[in-house]
Parts: sequence; C-alpha cells; structure tokens
Amino acid sequence: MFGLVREPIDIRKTAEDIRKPEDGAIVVFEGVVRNHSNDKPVRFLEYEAYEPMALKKIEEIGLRAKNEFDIRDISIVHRLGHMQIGECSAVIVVASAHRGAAFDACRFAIDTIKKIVPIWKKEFYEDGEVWIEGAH
Amino acid sequence: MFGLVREPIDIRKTAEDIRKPEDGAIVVFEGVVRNHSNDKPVRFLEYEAYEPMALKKIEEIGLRAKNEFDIRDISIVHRLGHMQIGECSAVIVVASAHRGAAFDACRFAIDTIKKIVPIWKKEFYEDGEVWIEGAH
Amino acid sequence: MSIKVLFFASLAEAAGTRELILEPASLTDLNSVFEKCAKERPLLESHRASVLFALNSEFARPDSPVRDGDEIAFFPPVSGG
Amino acid sequence: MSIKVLFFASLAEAAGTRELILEPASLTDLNSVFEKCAKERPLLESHRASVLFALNSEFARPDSPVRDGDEIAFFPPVSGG
Repeated sequence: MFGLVREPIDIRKTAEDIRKPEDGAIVVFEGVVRNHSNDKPVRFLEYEAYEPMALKKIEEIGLRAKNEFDIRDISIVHRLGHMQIGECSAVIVVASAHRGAAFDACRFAIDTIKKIVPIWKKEFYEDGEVWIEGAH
Repeated sequence: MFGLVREPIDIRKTAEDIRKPEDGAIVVFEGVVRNHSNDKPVRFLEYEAYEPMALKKIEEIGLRAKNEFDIRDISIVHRLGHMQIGECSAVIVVASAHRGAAFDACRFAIDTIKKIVPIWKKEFYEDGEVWIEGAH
Repeated sequence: MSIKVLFFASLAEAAGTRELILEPASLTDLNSVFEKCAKERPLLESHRASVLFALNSEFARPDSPVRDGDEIAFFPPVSGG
Repeated sequence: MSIKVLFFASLAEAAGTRELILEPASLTDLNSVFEKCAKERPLLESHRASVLFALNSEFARPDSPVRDGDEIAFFPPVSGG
C-alpha cells in the first residue's frame, strides 16, 4: 500500500494489513518529528508535497524495492500538513520470509524517499520558520 | 526495556513506550511465526528458554547496541511458549535521532539474539515435531 | 500554446504564487521558462543553483523541450521522510 | 560437593530430564560432567559434537572447572528470534 495522508498514520494497522502467513520478518521504519534541528528547538513541522508526482515516486520506490530485494511486500505512507513533535511523518513496512532483505529494502526505501520524492519540510521555531532543503 | 513474556507481545505499546521527543527515527523488527520451514508446512511453534541466562544475554545485547551505535534506546522482548502462525515471537525497537544507527543497531540485535541467546524453537508439523538448531 | 507552471516550498514563496499559466509564443525549454519566471519574480534568482525541474510529474533536464499542455514544476531539493 | 545440571530443548529430550543434581566425589570440569551424564543417558552421545556448555548462566569452555554449588547447563545451538 502506498499513500499520502493528512491525518495521523495508523502504524499498527499499516503493519498488520501487510502481514501474511508466509512472512517471517516484518521491519518497520517510522520517521518521527523531532523537538530539535541542529540544536535549535522545533515547535512543529509542516510537510508540503507535489502530490501526484510524490505518489508516483513512492510507488516507483516500492516497486524497485520489490524487484531488487527478496521481500514479499512493502507499504509506504507519508503524512502531509501540520505535525506535532513526536508524531509520525512517514512509515515504511516491509514483509519478507527472511530478515536481511527486509532490513535492506526498508533502508533503501527511506534513503530513496529522502532523495527523490517531492516532499518538503518546514520547521517552525520560536523566532521564525525555515524550509529545509535536502542535499542536492 | 528487556523482557521474556508468555503472552502475545504488544508491539505498538513497546514502540510507544520507548519514544521521546528527541527521537527522529524508530526502527522495529518483528520476528513472525511462518507457516512453512524449508517448504514444509508448519502448524505451530513452541519456544523454550534457559530463562535467567536468556534475559541476561538479551540485556547484554541491548547494552552493547547502546554502546556501539549512536542510538538513544533499545527495547527487546522475546516471547516463549506456544505460538500460532502469524504471531510475533520477538520484537526489537530502536529509537535514535538518526535512522542509519537505528537500522544498524536493530539488525545487530536480532543477528546477535540468533547467535547467543539460549532460546530454542520447536516446529510442529502434521506428521511430527522437530527442535530447530541454529548454526553452531 | 499554454503551459502550467507549479512552484513548491521555498520556490512558491520566492515566486509569490503556487501556479502560473504561461502562453509562450514559441517552442521553448524548461530553463527558458524558469528564466522568464525569474525575470518577473526576482526572488527566484537566488534559487537558480539548486532548483529542480519536473515535467509532467517526472524529473527533467533544464534543456527538455516544453510542449502545449505540459505541466512544469520548479522546486528545491526534497526534504521529506 | 553438589552441582545442578540443566538440559534444554533436544538435550532435555535426549537426557529424559530437565534437571539433575550431581554429587561428584572430586573436582571436575564441564566436559567430565557431560561424559558422566552421557554414560548414564546414551541418547546424549549424538549431541556431543554440537552441545554448548553454560556455567552459572554464562557460556563456558568444556575444560572450565566446576565448583560446589555451580549451575551447569547443556543445550544445542540456539534458534530463537
């Protein structure tokens, strides 16, 4: 399952929905809104996306993960809009017969999301706000 | 938190309990009871442990993970006794400011559990049962 | 011809808009479209070194030709996850 | 002296018991304790090549000396997770 949502992500449901009796390992990555960024306190975040392209890229990453690693399935959900500290901004769930491929695919997915999915994060501080830009 | 339990593991609670505002990444590994083993259908499993030593080794692995990787905290819970297909036999949750260390520590923990924690799995088939032995 | 231009994140703030409809008189490429926008919205200039181009929801090179009905997007390096 | 010997998993099945109390007449080591058990419980013999030894909840070498009150465990390669 691949999705962009504006409400809190139901992580447990995302992990339960993917599960099948042949799976031996589930690896879950949760991106969480941190209370600091480069030692500066963060009040909250907003995520914006170029939504049709972001969803297309997320689906591409999911398909590449399934092609390149020995996994059975992968779900990727990214949340958009306003998020409080401690809330989950993105979740990736990988189901596989064996754990090594599940770890590799999950890490590939989050690393690639951070490179090619058109989503941007704005951090709000006590004294202002800044759009965060990834490495070019 | 490190534990051996006999009831179903509450994975979401294990992941929620560890979380703090400074964490940016949570990585969760769930070992799941598979419906097959070397192409043979499995009906259910039983896990047995040398409990005091197993708990001591799990704690050791947790402390080593915290020392060797840049993570904030780790929880490891292993279930013992009778387990149905699809149930979770073990869960590892790692909380960290950054994702790379969280993945590395989680993988280190499950790999090391499978090497040094005195827990054994017995698979039950239609026509018998077998104690599984790890690589020596 | 008519093309849609989208701006995101810091580029939308620099452009002062999220969307423009342009009607260039002749065939052009992504880079020329950015040039044209930056001339009218000078705050975009400071993003020239890092801006990414998308053409119809796919990453594209600055010299990609633009056709009637295309959707172009200009945005900064991504920071999701 | 008195020592406690624990067997787990396939070793418990081979030994036909999970726990023994032994009272060796003299100082001995883990390997000798296993030998003694295997002589009385011949099914243990087939595990000799793979058996692991623990002494007071820590992995130990076969030649580790055994003292009064020690808890010894014999078990197969682990398969948890």
